[in-house]
Amino acid sequence: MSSPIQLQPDETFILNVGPQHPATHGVLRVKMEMNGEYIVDAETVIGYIHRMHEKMGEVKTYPQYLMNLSRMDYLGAMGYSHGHVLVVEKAAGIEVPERAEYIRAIMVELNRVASHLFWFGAFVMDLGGFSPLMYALQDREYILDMMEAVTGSRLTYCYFRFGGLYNDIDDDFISAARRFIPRMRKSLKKYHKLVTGNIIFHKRLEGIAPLTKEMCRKYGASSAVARGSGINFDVRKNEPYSVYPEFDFDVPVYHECDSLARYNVRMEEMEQSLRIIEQGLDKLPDGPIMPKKKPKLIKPPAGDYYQAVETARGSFGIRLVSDGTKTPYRLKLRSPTYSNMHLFDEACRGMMIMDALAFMGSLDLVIPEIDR
Amino acid sequence: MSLTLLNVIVAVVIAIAFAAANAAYLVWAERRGAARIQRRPGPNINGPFGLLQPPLDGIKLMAKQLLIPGGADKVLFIAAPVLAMFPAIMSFVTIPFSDSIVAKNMNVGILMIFAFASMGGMSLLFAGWSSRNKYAMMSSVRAVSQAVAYEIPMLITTITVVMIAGSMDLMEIVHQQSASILHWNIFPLLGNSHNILMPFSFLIFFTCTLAETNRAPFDLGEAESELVAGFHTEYGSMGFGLFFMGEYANIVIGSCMTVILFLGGWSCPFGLFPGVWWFLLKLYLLIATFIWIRWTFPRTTIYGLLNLSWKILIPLSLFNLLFTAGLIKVF
Amino acid sequence: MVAYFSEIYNGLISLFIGMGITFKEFFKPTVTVSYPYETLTMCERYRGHIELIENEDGNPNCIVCGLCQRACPSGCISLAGEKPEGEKKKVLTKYILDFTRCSLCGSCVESCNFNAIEYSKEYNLASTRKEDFIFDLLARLEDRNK
Amino acid sequence: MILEKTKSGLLKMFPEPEPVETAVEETSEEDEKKNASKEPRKNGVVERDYSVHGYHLDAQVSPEQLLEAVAILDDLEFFIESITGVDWIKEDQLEVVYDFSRYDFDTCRVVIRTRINRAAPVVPTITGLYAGANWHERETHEFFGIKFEGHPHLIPLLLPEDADFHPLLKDFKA
Repeated sequence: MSSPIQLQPDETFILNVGPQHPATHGVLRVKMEMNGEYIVDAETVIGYIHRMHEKMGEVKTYPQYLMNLSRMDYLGAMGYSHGHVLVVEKAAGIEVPERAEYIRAIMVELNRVASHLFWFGAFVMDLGGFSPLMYALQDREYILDMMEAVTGSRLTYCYFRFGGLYNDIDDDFISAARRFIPRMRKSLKKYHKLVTGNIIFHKRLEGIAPLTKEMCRKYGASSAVARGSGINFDVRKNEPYSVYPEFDFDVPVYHECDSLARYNVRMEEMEQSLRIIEQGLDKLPDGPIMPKKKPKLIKPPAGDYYQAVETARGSFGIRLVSDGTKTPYRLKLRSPTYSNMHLFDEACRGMMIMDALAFMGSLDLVIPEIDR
Repeated sequence: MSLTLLNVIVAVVIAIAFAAANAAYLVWAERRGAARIQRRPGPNINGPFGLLQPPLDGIKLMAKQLLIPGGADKVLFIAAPVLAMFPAIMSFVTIPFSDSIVAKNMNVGILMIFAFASMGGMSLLFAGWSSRNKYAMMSSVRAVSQAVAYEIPMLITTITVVMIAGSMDLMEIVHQQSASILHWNIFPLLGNSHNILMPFSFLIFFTCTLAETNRAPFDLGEAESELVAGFHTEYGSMGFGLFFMGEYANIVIGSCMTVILFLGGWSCPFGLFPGVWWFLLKLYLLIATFIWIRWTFPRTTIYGLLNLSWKILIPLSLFNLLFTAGLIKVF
Repeated sequence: MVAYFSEIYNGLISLFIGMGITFKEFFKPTVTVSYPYETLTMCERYRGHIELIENEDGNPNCIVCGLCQRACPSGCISLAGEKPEGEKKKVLTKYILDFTRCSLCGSCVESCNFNAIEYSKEYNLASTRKEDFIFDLLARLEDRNK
Repeated sequence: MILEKTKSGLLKMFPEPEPVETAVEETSEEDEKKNASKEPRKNGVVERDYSVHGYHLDAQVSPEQLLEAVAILDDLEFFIESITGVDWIKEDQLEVVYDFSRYDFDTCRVVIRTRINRAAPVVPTITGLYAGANWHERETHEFFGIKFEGHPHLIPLLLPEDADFHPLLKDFKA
């Protein structure tokens, strides 16, 4: 809904949404210039939990930095670790055994489902429905239990190693994952009935916050934000890495460009992730999980290396500039939500505050990941 | 004269006690119900089934200091929660729970209840304005526009029932429905009106009750994910407690009205036990539906809410009114 | 006109479907664990803070090589050892874990070649004082042996 | 192919015969070592081995040519991935690195670099072309002290608003 009202210069007031506000999911602050319920202008202020991960990367050795990546995004930590290990393996020329690659893909996809489940719950809670969050958390808990049994932690996994994995998965995990897939499919049906079909939900999201393709391109949006605007962009397909070319999955693309499209993309992504997990479990080869020969000290040759991966929140890029020593010379983390969030300022102009906050929910924000 | 006055005072005291007890235990029921829907246990530590939770919460709220934000309008700030509670209690006075249990039956009972219900919006406006908080202000503006928008279809639907009954006396309305279950106003065929649209009027009235009492999915005044806590953002201690009680008391009033107007009041389908129990049973079933709805649906938008009222409920209820008037004229 | 009414009709149906789902959930058993009254056992690979492993004599396995100290990204391990007269190996005299800075990454356990440290299963860690999280692992080992 | 198109577009910016490597660069360890020890690279366009470096085109331009280069990418519908800096303290230079990529399946990652003196780190802003560069430039500004000329709102983004230090410079001591 755009504002049809012509404003006088002194008719607005500043509404400070955040840093502590129920809709911002963390310490994010948006200074909104409001005219009644309409937003005239907005300025996002970030950096409240900035931890300077990039500087830490310059002072820590490669293995010591492993655990930092999972601290970036507490909901989809595996995807970020994946990007990190891939870029270092690429730079240092470390071979990864096939089994390890498959397990990585399974873990990343499980984590993606967990992350999207939490997003789904939190998003519906933003819109005022509380129960779906609880149902989503029940399913997510199942994934976390499963992953905890393998990795030893529930959120900030430090599971991937250069060349392989920290430890192998066992039969318990495989059978639990196999049980999980039909269970999750059933739950998804329930969510569609309870939430997607709901008329109130539809009315709140349909046509809200249209993002054009051009705008996505100018801001470098990725993930469901781009795919909801009709851009068929998924790093797993566009620049296949790891074992993703082995899997048969679709990239959901919606052309409506509104918040409902973004919602639909993520809901469908969960189904696609389940497909990947299923295939991964079927194809899982035997073998070692760490390469036979692996350099004791990782010293990638000088040069710069870039690796993009598709995390739960979008295209995460990591640029490694090495000078041949045991610490990186420069490590740039390109976080997807940073670009997605940047859209908000421009896109929310003229919206009502309810719609703007629903739009913010559809961006799937994880603040530590923006602030790094 | 003095006897009547005494009657009214006793009635008011009972009403306050009833409202407070209801508010306290409806909170408990809501928390337990929500928990069951979400597959949690809910409050279950204090007392059997957590039944001591509401009084303990009450003690906690009363023991807290009432903070008044700097720059707030003190008089209005303190008046607002009282105003939220007061009309609800006054409305109880005229509600007949059974043939004999009524504090003061009036032949314009409906009018009085609606007059008091309109005051609810004022308390929200006071609270939002006096808090000196932008969120509270926005919330109160929303709440008032909502109250205005939903009073209209609610009144039109009520007029439909009044036309059928030919009286504004709540007792009289119930008496006309008491012949059998099929004479309840919600059922079209045998009822007093033969009006096939009556189930829809019931739905309209029920929706309006939800909106008038600021309940989900129409809780735009509170809208915790957008406006923090809406009009009571700045309230703590018993100020907040009174708003809370007022909200639940309003729910009870709204449900009482629905029961009386559409569900035959205390008239009993089978006559197993006295009428008042039937009344309470119907009342609490309706309130359970309120809770059930709240924990199922997301919130509407403010324009969605106003569209629903002005584009759907008001035309439909107006049509219903004309239709009913026509039927009464014909038969 | 038809669209108007069909929208109302479909909307109402969707609302009733949603209510049906929550109604069904209402009668399902609860899934939560009421924590202080019942607890779950931690899984085998659970990564708590580290503890020293003892050998058969009750002495720590640690030979004070200092690999864990160097592997730690946050520098939260400090250890010291001395070589008693006439012994070949160093003996651990101090092993302090500053848990306030530990991020439970497990680098120390992985770097250890002598099976000297392991993860504990402790998760009930809460205190109002910072000093409570500076663990003297050697003292903890002795406490366990008591 | 978009790769050739982009490359020829970018090459047009260097009219005089620059030492442009046309073949895909062979990267062996010695080569890299040589590169590292060599003088800073001259401006020009280099095609990189995607499987080694993760990007296809590497263009180093002077700050004056930056807007032109970015405009070429904008015309070809690239999206902006990120902007960052690298502090080459030994060469007394700062490098600003712009990453671009594409939404379609014609994958082509382009890196544009520009080198500036550490003493006077000023480059033109590209916010006029890519609105999304706004935050990236602010971030680079606060981390490296690089000034983006013409930027509409160059205040610290992630650091506190009164931060006057640049933590990613190599001579920064906390």
